[in-house]
Amino acid sequence: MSSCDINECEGKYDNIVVFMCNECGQGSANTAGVGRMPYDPSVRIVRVQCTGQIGPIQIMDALNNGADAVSCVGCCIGACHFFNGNLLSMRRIKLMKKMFKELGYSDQFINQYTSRAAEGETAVGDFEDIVERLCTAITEGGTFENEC
Amino acid sequence: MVKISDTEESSRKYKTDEDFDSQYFKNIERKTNIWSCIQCGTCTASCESGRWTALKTRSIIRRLVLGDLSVLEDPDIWLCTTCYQCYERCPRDVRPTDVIMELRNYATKLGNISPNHRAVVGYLKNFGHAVPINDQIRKQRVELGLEELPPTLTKYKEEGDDKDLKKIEEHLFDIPEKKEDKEEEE
Amino acid sequence: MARDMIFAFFLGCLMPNRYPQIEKATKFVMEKLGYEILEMEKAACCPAPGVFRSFNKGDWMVHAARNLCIAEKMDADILTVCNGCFGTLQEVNKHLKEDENLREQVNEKLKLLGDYEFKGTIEVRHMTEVLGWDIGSWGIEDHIVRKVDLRASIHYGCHFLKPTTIRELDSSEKPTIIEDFIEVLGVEAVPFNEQLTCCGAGGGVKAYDGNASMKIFGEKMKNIDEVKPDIILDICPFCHLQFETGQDYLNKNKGCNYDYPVIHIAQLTAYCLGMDAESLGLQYQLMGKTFDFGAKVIKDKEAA
Amino acid sequence: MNVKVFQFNGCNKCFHETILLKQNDMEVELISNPKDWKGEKIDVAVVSGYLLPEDKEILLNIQSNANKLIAYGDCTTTGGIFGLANQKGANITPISKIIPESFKINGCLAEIEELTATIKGGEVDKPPSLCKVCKRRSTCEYLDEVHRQIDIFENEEACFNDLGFLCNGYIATECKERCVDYGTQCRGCKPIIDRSGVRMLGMFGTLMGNVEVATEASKYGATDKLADKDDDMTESLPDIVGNFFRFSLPTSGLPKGRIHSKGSILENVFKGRLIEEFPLMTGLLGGDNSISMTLSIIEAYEKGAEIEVNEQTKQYRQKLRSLEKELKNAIDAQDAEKYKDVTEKIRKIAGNMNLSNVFYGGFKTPIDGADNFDDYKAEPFEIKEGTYKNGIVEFSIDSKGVIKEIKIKEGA
Amino acid sequence: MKMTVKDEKIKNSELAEGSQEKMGFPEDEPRIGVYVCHCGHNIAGTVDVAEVAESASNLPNVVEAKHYMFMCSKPGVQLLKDDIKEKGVNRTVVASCSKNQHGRTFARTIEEMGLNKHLHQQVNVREFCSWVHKKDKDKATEKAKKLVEAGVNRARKLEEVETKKIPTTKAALVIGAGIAGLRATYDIAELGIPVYLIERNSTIGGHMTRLNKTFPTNECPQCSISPLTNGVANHPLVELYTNAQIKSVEGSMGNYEIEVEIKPRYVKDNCTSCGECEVNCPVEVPSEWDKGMSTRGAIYKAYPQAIPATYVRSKKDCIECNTCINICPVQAVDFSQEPETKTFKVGSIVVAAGYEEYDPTEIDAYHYGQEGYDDIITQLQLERMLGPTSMTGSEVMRPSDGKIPKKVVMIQCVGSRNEQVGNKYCTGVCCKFATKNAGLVKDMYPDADVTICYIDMRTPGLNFEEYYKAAQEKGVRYIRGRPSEILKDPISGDLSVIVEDTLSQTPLKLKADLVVLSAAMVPPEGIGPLGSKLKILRSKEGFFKEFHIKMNPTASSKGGIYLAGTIQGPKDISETVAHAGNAAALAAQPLVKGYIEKEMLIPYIDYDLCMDCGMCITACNPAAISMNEDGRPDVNEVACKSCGICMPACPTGAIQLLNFRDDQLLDEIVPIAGGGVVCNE
Repeated sequence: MSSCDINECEGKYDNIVVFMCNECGQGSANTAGVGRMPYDPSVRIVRVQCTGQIGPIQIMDALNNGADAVSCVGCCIGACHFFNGNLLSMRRIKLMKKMFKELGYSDQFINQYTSRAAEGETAVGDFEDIVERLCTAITEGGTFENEC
Repeated sequence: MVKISDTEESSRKYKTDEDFDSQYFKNIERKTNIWSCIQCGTCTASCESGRWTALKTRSIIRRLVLGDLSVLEDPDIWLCTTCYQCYERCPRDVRPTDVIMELRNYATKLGNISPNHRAVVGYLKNFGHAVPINDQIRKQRVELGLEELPPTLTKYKEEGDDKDLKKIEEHLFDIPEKKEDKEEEE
Repeated sequence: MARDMIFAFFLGCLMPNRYPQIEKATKFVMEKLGYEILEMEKAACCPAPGVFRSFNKGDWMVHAARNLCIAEKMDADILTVCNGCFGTLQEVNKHLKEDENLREQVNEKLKLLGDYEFKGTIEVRHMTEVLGWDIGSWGIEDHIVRKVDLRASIHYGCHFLKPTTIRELDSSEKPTIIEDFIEVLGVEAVPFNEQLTCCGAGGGVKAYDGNASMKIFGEKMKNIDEVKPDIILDICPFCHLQFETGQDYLNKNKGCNYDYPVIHIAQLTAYCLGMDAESLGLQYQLMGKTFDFGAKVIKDKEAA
Repeated sequence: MNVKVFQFNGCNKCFHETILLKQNDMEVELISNPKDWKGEKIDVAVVSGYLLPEDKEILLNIQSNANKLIAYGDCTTTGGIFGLANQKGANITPISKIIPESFKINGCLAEIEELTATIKGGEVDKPPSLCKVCKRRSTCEYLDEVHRQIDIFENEEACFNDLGFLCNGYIATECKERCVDYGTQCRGCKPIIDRSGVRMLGMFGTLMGNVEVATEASKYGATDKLADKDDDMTESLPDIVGNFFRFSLPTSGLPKGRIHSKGSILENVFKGRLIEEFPLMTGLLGGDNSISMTLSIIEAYEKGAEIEVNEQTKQYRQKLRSLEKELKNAIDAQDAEKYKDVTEKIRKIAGNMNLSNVFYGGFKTPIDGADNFDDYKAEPFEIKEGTYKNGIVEFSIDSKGVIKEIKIKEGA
Repeated sequence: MKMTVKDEKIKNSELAEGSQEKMGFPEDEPRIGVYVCHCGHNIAGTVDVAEVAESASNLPNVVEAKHYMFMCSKPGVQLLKDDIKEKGVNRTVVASCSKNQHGRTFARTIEEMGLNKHLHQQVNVREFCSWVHKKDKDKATEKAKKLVEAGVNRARKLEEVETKKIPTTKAALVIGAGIAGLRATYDIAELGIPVYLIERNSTIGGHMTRLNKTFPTNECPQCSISPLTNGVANHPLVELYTNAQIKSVEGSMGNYEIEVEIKPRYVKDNCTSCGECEVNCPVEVPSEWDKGMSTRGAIYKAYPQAIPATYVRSKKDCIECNTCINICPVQAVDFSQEPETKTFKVGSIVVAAGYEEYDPTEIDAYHYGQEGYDDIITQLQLERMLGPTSMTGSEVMRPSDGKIPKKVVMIQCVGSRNEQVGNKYCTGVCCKFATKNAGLVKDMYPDADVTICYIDMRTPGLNFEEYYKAAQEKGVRYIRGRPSEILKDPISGDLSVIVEDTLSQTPLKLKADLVVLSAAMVPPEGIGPLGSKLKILRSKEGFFKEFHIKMNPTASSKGGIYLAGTIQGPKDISETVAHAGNAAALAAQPLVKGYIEKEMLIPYIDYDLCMDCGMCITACNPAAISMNEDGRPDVNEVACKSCGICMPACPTGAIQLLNFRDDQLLDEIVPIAGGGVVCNE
């Protein structure tokens, strides 16, 4: 992960949509809140039942409506509360990453993460990483603009 | 980076992190996984050589994991007969044989290699064979009704065509001299 | 897939340069069995897995690939009678076939050695494998000229079977390929303690520390001596060397007096397929000079 | 009732298909370049071929003169196969971007019956979805590996998707071409839903649900960043854009591609596609020359990759070539009967006008009335990296079989 | 490991009370009330609540937009109530803390006011906004606005979701009558619930009855288990079926229907177990129960104390000489018995199929089971020698020559922690029972050398370290090292174990009269078919997978099916018993209560779009979707766990989860994503 100075792409993004599953995802974000762990205000959380519920449709919707980056945050691998939702979601996102590369976009606009309800820092870690990746993407190939 | 041999260092009672370079062997033998070794000793127990010599496969792996660079100068690593018995039985699939041979590569890079082995390399470069032919065998071959010289590079050299040999000598198995100051390596 | 019934015969170092009798025997056997044997011009050392791989794995592969390429040009599978050569060539061949990047790197360096490019069109076979699996005890029957009643201690050596994940030939703990084969020749396999351990020569140990090598070998001989076989049967010139010089060394320095003839499977088979005893070249070997095969013959088609 | 058919850009297969309208009692005129058409009142205007922003005013002109405007064929309605050029930054526009309201007839090639019905203004009954009429049955087990057309399977019962081949039949209606009947997966030229490609992506992603679990500790402790770890299964599904969005890239809601490349629209369409999809695509957009174009590509590759072709196949291909000439004549003569008759003949051999049955090394399915299938059967083949050329095309593919460079001779 | 369901019939939907009317979109025009909570300074300190409320008031359908100090307080809640009563608010959006914290509070409130509780939308502007963006007040406020707008958009399209009560069948089925199965059976039955207990073998008690002693107290397992076995066998509410196997399972949580095939014993119940038949039976085969350490007849009883005491005839061994028929004093033997099939209706199923000892034959270096290596046995076989009912009269004897061994070597981690045989996991029990048996042997033969070769000694928990210490004091020799091989001297025939004592770095060659392999616990034979009949998932190790590794270790992937004991993973007896107890409690809950409450938050299928491809069925882990008679997918609303994984799986988007429909999510996303045109048709 080529790290980049956050400030240099400051202002180039303001909406990051994060789908967080009802179990560990929401849990960790809440824990992070309770622990007052600051992260980038551009991160907006959407509650879903399970990351396995998020498909390309939702992700494209978000991007088409102006999101700068989209991520799914689910339970740790092997601890999905619905068995393999996070894995299914991961496969779809792998495919979409591939598709984006084929279209000449950075594959860092969409990502899949996991977190632990009890550990806020995992969620914050994810958010920081999302921003970091987004910045790399922006510095490399510009923001995600939907020119269609 | 650590001084490999330093009497004053090694005479200390306990070792500290400075004595180890945990990153040094990070990429040793991609296929193996020394990091998952559980030190069960199956390798040493399987080791024919180890029963007669100081070679202790398990402890070598251990030292690699720790990043103890003294292992690079340890003569024991040259006592493995590569019989693969440990490789066969390791419950964690560490493949010690491959690791040791890779480790020897590391050592060779530093020039830690015995004169005998240098000689063997010399033979390869001169005759294309680790064991060159001699007059007695030439005689024997003729008696057995074989060609006096096998049609390998030996023959071609004899006939004055040593292009291939030259190329091999030039491009392969360049064994560095033993460096006194390891600092410059890596 | 390369042509059938044709082999590029990879000599290696020890066989042609120390034990030509094995070379002769091999050619004899393979031709008897209807194979065509081609010489590999300009072949060189395999190079030995224990030593050269230990020095520089990359160059080891390149040099081995060079040999493989020679055979590829001849469009024939490689035949070897040496565990070391088998080990190197088979392993490198397998790795290069599977790993594209590796192949590219190696090919890159191969160019420096002349007009070579590894394509991965051939296989590497050990003579024992061919005898044991392709011909098999069932297939050898009709070719047998004489059977010999011998008690043989079999030494498999290491690199023929191991690592099993790469060789995929036979179990490394209880192999039977040789036992099954020689049974038909009338030879009885006598198991001995720690039969499958190393002879102590490999991995550059013989060159590096003769003493250690001899210690390991001494144990081996002790175990063999317990069961008092007629011969020691091996399948590798390097083990052959170890058993020959080793016994000699123990007799001279450790006050033993072993005199077990050391026979390579090629020699044994050759004799049973009708090769005359002289050509087996026992007279050139250090051990069992006086050993008389003839005495052991139980069935001789030619005589009959 | 007077009908005028306007051909804009791209292949003119749909355009020529409209010759068949002459069979009905309506005066039909085919106008091959609308630019020179000076407006006059017409009852029905049929538009075919793909559109570019610069076509806007002509189109508006047509609309203003026509009582009824019908977009005929995928190229016009969704950008069609040419729309793939948008991946390379082209700007192919679906008609809805210019004229929101218009009759749309999907399909590649689109069905003349539908068109006739729409012109007549009668009630067009919606065809059933393909899977309902497909003879293959789906069980939908998770896949162990993804397959590509190159490894042809004998299996005639199981659904392509279950076998590991991507088939867009789920989101398509039945059509005249029925590629699935000729051992070719449906690419969904007649979608029943919007953004069908994106949906299929979700579906196939689920089908590939067996994910190797490999967690990785990171500086955030428990967080695993697995998504961008490459794994073989994902890699084994190359060219997602080309296979999921074959006919609908401009309307799929995907962003326009950023791989800007010079080169003609046609070349941009082909770049990045897979070698095994190549014949089908040329079959689709080759226009009058589709047959010769397809065959020349196939033969170029066969020659280079040493795929041997037996006599029977050669004969059939020869036959096809001659049929193509006949077709050309029929078109020049604007002879509906002849046209119909020739196309029937072509369908008999090539399966359909997309030539689904034609493949490297032979044909995919038996040609009825033809002798032993084994004489001209297409076999699975390995991809051979390299550059291939003959008179008409020159293209180079990489080890995965993705077309990297391609040149197509003008006029072809 | 993934199973799909093809043929599950939907039973519960008909059973369910309550009607569909209150499902789906309410007709009335949405009148949304927005309430922003200050939460003291927690929110108001960072977010300009007034501004947020202000911006919300301008959104369509919003009739009320207020901000208040503490929404969760009584007056706060009262605000809601009043507006619902007076202003006719019929959707509420509260922007305060997390759903888990007070979402329910407000949901309950509007429920009191006669609205469906799913019409409340909770927006979290505290944990997700104010608390984490203290630094940047403006941005925080902006974000809060967007979150609220999203909430409002969502509220506009919210659907009512009915909570149904599904009556349950008051009976339970327990599969497997080992210690786990017995424990579960007894616990459930004691709650007054009828239990059907199904056992594959002819006797109950499982592995525990085979054991000689149990650690750490060395007490007699027979003594500790027999109260339970008898208790179960004689319990009025328990129906016990031995020689029985599951044939098919249908239905879902609360109401299952199971077909069981019961194989005949060929001996009637009037058997007095006098044993005459076995004594006179000409057949002699190794006893499975005794792990081949003794033999039995074709008609036999596994062991003297076996329950049921009735003898059993093994058809495959019997030569039909009819001796037993003639000799039986009470004419109990009856070859004419036929297998019968029974059907049970139950509410919950407990799976306690137990484990199997790993078969070490595949580890060549140890030569187990090979010719001439008779003196290499497994721990269970040793137990069968030491056991009170053993053939050897509780003596340890070498199988080869019956001599008492002077040197016993035990090898740990045989089949555990070994990637070569594909078992990565540590069984976790072997260290303990090896220690136990080593100690016992040492007690019996003080002058015998007993050695345990281990990789790591794992004796965690109360009393076990002491137990380990005790063994050491008895003189058991512990060597840290995994033996590489077992050698057999071809001349003397002696066995020797090659191992490195890693702690002193010395390779050892230990002579051994008897070698005992501590073999791993592996999933029992037939677990695969059982799993696919029950439609529950398996872990990659092959055991049945628990619902959640930490929070729900006894529930399976499917509602109403619970796992007890080693079928979920290796355990020792005490763990097993505890595990089984928990499974029993969970299984009993809905049965005691008499019904299941289930929110019908389930996916709906648009059959016009549906292609019947069955992808949703594959994706559905709890196997809640299945093909109905006319080959179309059907959702079993009781089994459904509302995860929504089926949604993206559908190629046509025909299946949509209530309140998470694509368009609902879209509306929610739009403001969050910053708005902008959707650029698809």
